[in-house]
Amino acid sequence: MSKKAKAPQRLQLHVPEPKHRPGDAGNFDGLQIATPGAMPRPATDAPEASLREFPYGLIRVLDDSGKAVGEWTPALKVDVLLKGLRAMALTRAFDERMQRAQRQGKTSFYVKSTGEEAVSVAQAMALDPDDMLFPSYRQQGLLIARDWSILDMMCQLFSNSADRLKGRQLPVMYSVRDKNFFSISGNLGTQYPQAVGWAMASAIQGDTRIAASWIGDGTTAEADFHHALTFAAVYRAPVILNVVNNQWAISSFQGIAGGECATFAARAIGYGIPGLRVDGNDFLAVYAATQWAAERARHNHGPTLIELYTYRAAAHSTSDDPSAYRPGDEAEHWPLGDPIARLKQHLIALGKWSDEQHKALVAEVDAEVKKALREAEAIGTLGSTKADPATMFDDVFKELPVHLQRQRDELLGAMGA
Amino acid sequence: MSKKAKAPQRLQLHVPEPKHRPGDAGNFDGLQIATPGAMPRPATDAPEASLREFPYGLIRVLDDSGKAVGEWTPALKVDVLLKGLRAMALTRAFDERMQRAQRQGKTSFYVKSTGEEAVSVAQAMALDPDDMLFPSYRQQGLLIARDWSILDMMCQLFSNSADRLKGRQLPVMYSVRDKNFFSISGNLGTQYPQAVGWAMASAIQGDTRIAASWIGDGTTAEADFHHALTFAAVYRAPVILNVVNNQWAISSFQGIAGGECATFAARAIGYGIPGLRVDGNDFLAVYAATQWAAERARHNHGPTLIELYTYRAAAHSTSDDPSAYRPGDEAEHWPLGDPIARLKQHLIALGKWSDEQHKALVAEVDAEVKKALREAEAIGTLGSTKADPATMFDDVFKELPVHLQRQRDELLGAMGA
Amino acid sequence: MPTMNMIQALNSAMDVMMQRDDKVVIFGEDVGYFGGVFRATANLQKKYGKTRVFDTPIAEGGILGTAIGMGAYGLRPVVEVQFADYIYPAFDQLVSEAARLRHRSAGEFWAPLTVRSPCGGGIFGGQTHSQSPEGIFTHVCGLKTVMPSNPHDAKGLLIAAIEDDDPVIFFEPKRLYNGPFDGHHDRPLKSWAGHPSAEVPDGHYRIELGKASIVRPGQDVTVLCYGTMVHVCLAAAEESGVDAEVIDLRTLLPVDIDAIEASVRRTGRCVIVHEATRTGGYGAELSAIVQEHCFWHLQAPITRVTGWDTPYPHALEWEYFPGPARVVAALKSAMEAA
Amino acid sequence: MPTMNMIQALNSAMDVMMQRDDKVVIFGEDVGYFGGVFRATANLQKKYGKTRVFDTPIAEGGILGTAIGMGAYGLRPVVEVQFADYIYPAFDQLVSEAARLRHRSAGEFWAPLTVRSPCGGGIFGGQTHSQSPEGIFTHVCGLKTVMPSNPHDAKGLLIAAIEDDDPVIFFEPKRLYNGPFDGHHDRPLKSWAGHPSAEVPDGHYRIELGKASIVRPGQDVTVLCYGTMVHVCLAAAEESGVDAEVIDLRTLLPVDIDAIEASVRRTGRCVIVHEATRTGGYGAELSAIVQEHCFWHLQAPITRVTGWDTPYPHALEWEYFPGPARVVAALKSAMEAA
Ligand SMILES: Cc1ncc(C[n+]2csc(CCOP(=O)(O)OP(=O)(O)O)c2C)c(N)n1
Ligand SMILES: Cc1ncc(C[n+]2csc(CCOP(=O)(O)OP(=O)(O)O)c2C)c(N)n1
Ligand SMILES: [Mg+2]
Ligand SMILES: [Mg+2]
Repeated sequence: MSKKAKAPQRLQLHVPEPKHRPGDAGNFDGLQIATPGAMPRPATDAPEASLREFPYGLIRVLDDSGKAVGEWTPALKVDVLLKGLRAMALTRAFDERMQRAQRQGKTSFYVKSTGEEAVSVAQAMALDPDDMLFPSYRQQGLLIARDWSILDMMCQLFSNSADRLKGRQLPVMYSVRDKNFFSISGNLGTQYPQAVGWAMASAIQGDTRIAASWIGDGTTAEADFHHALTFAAVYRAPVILNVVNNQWAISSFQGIAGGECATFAARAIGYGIPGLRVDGNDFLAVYAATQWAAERARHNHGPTLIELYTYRAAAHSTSDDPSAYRPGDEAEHWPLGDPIARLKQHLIALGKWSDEQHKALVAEVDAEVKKALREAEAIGTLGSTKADPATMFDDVFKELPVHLQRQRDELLGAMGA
Repeated sequence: MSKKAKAPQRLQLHVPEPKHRPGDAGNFDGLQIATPGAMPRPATDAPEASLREFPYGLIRVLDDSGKAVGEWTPALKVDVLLKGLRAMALTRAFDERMQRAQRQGKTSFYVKSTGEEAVSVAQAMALDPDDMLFPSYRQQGLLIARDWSILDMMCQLFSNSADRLKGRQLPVMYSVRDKNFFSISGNLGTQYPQAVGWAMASAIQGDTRIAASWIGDGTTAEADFHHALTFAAVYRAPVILNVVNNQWAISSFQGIAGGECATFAARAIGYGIPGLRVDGNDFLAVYAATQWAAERARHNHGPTLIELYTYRAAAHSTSDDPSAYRPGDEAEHWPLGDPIARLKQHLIALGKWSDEQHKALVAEVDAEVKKALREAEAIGTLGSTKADPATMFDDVFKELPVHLQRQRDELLGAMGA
Repeated sequence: MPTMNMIQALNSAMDVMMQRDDKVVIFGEDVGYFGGVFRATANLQKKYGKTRVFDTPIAEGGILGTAIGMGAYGLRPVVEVQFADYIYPAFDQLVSEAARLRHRSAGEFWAPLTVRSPCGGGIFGGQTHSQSPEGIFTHVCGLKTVMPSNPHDAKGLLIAAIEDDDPVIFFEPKRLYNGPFDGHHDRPLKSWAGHPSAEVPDGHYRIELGKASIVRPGQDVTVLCYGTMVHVCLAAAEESGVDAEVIDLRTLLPVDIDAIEASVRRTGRCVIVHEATRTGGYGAELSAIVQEHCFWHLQAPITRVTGWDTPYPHALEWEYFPGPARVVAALKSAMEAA
Repeated sequence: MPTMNMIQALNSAMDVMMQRDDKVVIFGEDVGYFGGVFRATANLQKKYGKTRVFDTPIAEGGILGTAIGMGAYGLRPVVEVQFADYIYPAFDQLVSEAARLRHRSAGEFWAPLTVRSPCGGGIFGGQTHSQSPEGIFTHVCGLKTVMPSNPHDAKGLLIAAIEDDDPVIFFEPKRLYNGPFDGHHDRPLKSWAGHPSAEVPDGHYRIELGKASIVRPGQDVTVLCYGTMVHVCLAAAEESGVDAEVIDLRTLLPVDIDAIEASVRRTGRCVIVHEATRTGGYGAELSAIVQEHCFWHLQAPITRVTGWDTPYPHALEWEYFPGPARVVAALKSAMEAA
């Protein structure tokens, strides 16, 4: 036991720290970004053992000039691209107005998805409308891409009398069964194994619908992540498990979640499922990777983990001020650019779009948001109208048990008094 | 979206199933077993990225003739090997007698480690005595290799008046602070992040002691596994995380834990930590791999995950009958043999041991067990003597609060009456 | 009518439901090929196939998480948590998700699942195979909590639980699996054979959730209990000579307030018995309810007879277990108070 | 003496303890560089370094698991769970491990950790930023549970919790961080400035765990409360005209039984107030205790004023919150009963 010979070294704790903090200039020098078009596109039934390099690469389609290059280029008609562009622009306009609405006290809370619009919009479009979505709070783009009513979303945000969730949920915690959009939970990660369970059920019943779920980079550390991957792998569940790596979890950079040790896509390797790492600000790449994973799932080849590499350009939520923990201009230096600008550039490069058309689109979606906002405000904003308090006792159980009847009566008595 | 063209395929759930069930003959044909000596031994500061093939290999040192071959051969003196042999034989003798004691009602429960003795014994020996161990219920060999009193262990098993745990714990759930052996929990996996925390504390304090923990293949599915790996990776904790893959988790074969999707060592890749896969029935290989991981940890290169590939030759516990779910003779066909027989063969091949000496050793350790058993029985077996009931209220808190004082008085009153 | 022990009755309930409804699926650790460590799901995989009855990875949180997703899809998962002591890793999925899904989605989604889990001590299981954590779950709105005390109720309640559209935690007192147990651990083991509650119809029947059963009518003291303690209380009633009315609550949430009220108003005295630790246990809620609803009828303080506020100690389990002697003492002191 | 709000007082407690004892370490989500989403750990990383104050992965179970290991090593971890609603993923480590380690190892190992977690509603946090889960933890033997109601107590109790060798769950009513709150949500916000309990010594002092504080002496009804509800109850006492004795329990487990007994025996009436859901809440235990110890002194039923048995609803939070009107009604009805 020769190790005794040397004087033992003192141990020390390594605590990861981002390269730049407030006061520093935003800077991503040294970040290795793969060349667009460089990654091969394997067959969707390729065995996992042949895919173990993918988590360390980055699937990119759009190059710096806006050209789509390489094997991953999806065969998309221009109207699909235009629909995607519009949905992303609408999402952004919605986010802007709703953040303002929060500042004005019309709602208590809001979460923007600025810079991450390609993730939800391209993924929603690459899936079938009857595939089931288990989102986190930052995928409002899924609903918008599925053409859900933004008025309805606003009523939830304003907790007004038309709020389909009857004022029960924190703003942004939508639930839209009509669009196969699962009820969002405030507890991080819980939807991940639920999506796997839903997909298992679909397989048990010999159905054809698959499921998809989204969590953030920070949330990968939760138990639910491990449970979801384990169950999905063991039963080959037809599910797409997405990790939106937007570099931050409130004030913690992705290194605190282990992002400096390995990519999040690499987590998949240990479970024997394919892990794809994708330029999350590249609409085409996100679409193509999602389509690949969906096809794999639909043919009983099981789950895929997709890491969507992107950047949270705005604050975590309206309760947060990122200038306290990261350089104020960091977003501007993000090397993968802005997803809307990049798709716009691509369409212009294709000769199917122009700056003028884009300006008009931005004005149009903003007008759409404003119109819905006026309607929503007419119904009510936080506190001005709301669900009947007695409804609070409904849906705790399917039927109202005696003790809740009595409590409801107590409340109504107290309110009457 | 050409996928719509084809008729969608019906989904189906994959449920893993072992190749053989009761009624079949034990058979491991088709199991790929690596050649001894084939794996290279990297430097202990090798970067993780250079180690990603190790989880798919199998580190083996002893070949079929008992020769030690290859780079992983540890430089061990014969007396170390003999100590290992003795500790394994003592562990096995202890297990046999304690199982019999359970059958005779001297204790309520017992768990054997038959076939897995090399895991605990070699690992205990490769670590320093002041390294901290966070075991599961199947590593009694750790205590035996650290020369702990088997009489003391028996008193715990018999919950008698000398039981250091005062009759509080299920038999086998030892706790021996004197030997840096952490209190065993009945809840699977909980010790794993605790070991990481202990190691982090050691690093925070600039100490030199490292930690090690053990769980089974089945337990890798628990949340604690994921938490432990995540925290260990992020903070580069000086810890060795062992997975004892003995092929079974009660009645579930390792495929139910995901063992058919990837090796358990491969889980490490996704966290960016090295994963070694080791012939768990090869004393030398287990020793060498543990020594490698310990050296890595001691030099602040962080954690290692070690999968110890072995076979649970006996029942899960005295409450279990494996003939209900696996071929009765499966253990005999296990291709990696028996750890004691293999070390014995090695020592004989070295010319340092003989069949006669071995027979004498077996008789000697059995006599040692019998002697301790007589002493333990003289102190008491389950129910014949035990801790004073009033002590039940101690150690819930450091000091006895009023409500527990009152409850103790109530008990004493009831017992007096 | 066939005689069944509790395991057979539970197995029969699941068998009946699997047969009637192809949305019922069963999974958990060791429940598939092997049929469960207590054999409650024996033969079901053989009968209904691997995709409806299967083993899972050892991850209670994953079992519950996937069950919720399956429930949202439209299945009726019946999952086993091998011991109630191992339900804690699934706590977040149970409390934050299963219990709240219907409410937070305003009825759009729900989780009609049943969680079966053996609870209670008296089998030398030590602190992690003996707990009765029902008091934690009765505090969580949106969960129903059930604990049967005999084979007949076990089957009828389990069928009702599986058919229920809300999540139900179904605790099975493992000490009762093979026979009734009145706490006299030093006497010979009894089996269910010959016990009237062991006559269990083969087919489908339900026992409505939320309804208690008066297992011994009496005039002097109301005894509120459930699970194993029902048998202990019955024995104590006989041994004490007190004419106790023993109520087996069966469902803890929603609890049968009317039955409790009616009895205590009549007797004016109340003893509450459970095996779980005392402080903050379900007995506290029962005590509070009785006191709120029957204050003017009470002639003596309500007493709780419970496990102590310590982990369940292996070798000292009979000192921990609230056996008949302690219940007798409580009955007598309730009668003496004035 | 400096005036501190509750966040400053908590920060000061940690600062004092970090200074005194190099075994104290602080970690949790966002607590390091940023200083916590409520700023309770602001500046501590800067002052004591990254290896004593650091951010963690988002895994409450991992935070508690590692904290227990650190405790076993000999450190005193003070961990933050960002909201009490997110403590459930750590439930198994808390209940099966931290709470039982000392007992199961017969004193060989223990986990001297403090879990700080903001609880309670009134900030439009919706169902997952508003819960008060103390009633779940008071049922778990081996855990101490604390909830302060003002800056002075918060600092003294947190120091006592950190110095305590048992695991302590330290709930911080987030609605009180910046000012006292009596439930009149329609009135202007108050700050702690000028409040007598906001005078907080800079240095080290302890408030013994397990000791209640009589915040308003009175003759007619005993009001048992803690956290935000202390202020609501004080307001209600004034508004009702009832001469209520308001007891701030401060530590829920172990609870100050003597203080409770002495008061209720004197007043003969008792109202229990908490924000958590009613059924199986800590109020049930208080009710049971009072009834057991003071039965012969009670002149009216004990009443509970609590949150309803529903999730905490975002837009209806003031209908959910047990505000002064409901407490006033309970005080009056306690006085009218006879
Ligand atoms: C179980 C749980 N723990 C903590 C929180 C508090 N919390 C809300 S969002 C968040 C950060 C999540 O980061 P990430 O997963 O990266 O998602 P992002 O916000 O970047 O989209 C935290 C810690 C929570 N909601 N649930
Ligand atoms: C949290 C938890 N869930 C379930 C159990 C019941 N249980 C005890 S041992 C065991 C199997 C463990 O298998 P494995 O991890 O492979 O270890 P081995 O017994 O093979 O050494 C199970 C399911 C438990 N003790 N704790
Ligand atoms: Mg993020
Ligand atoms: Mg195993």
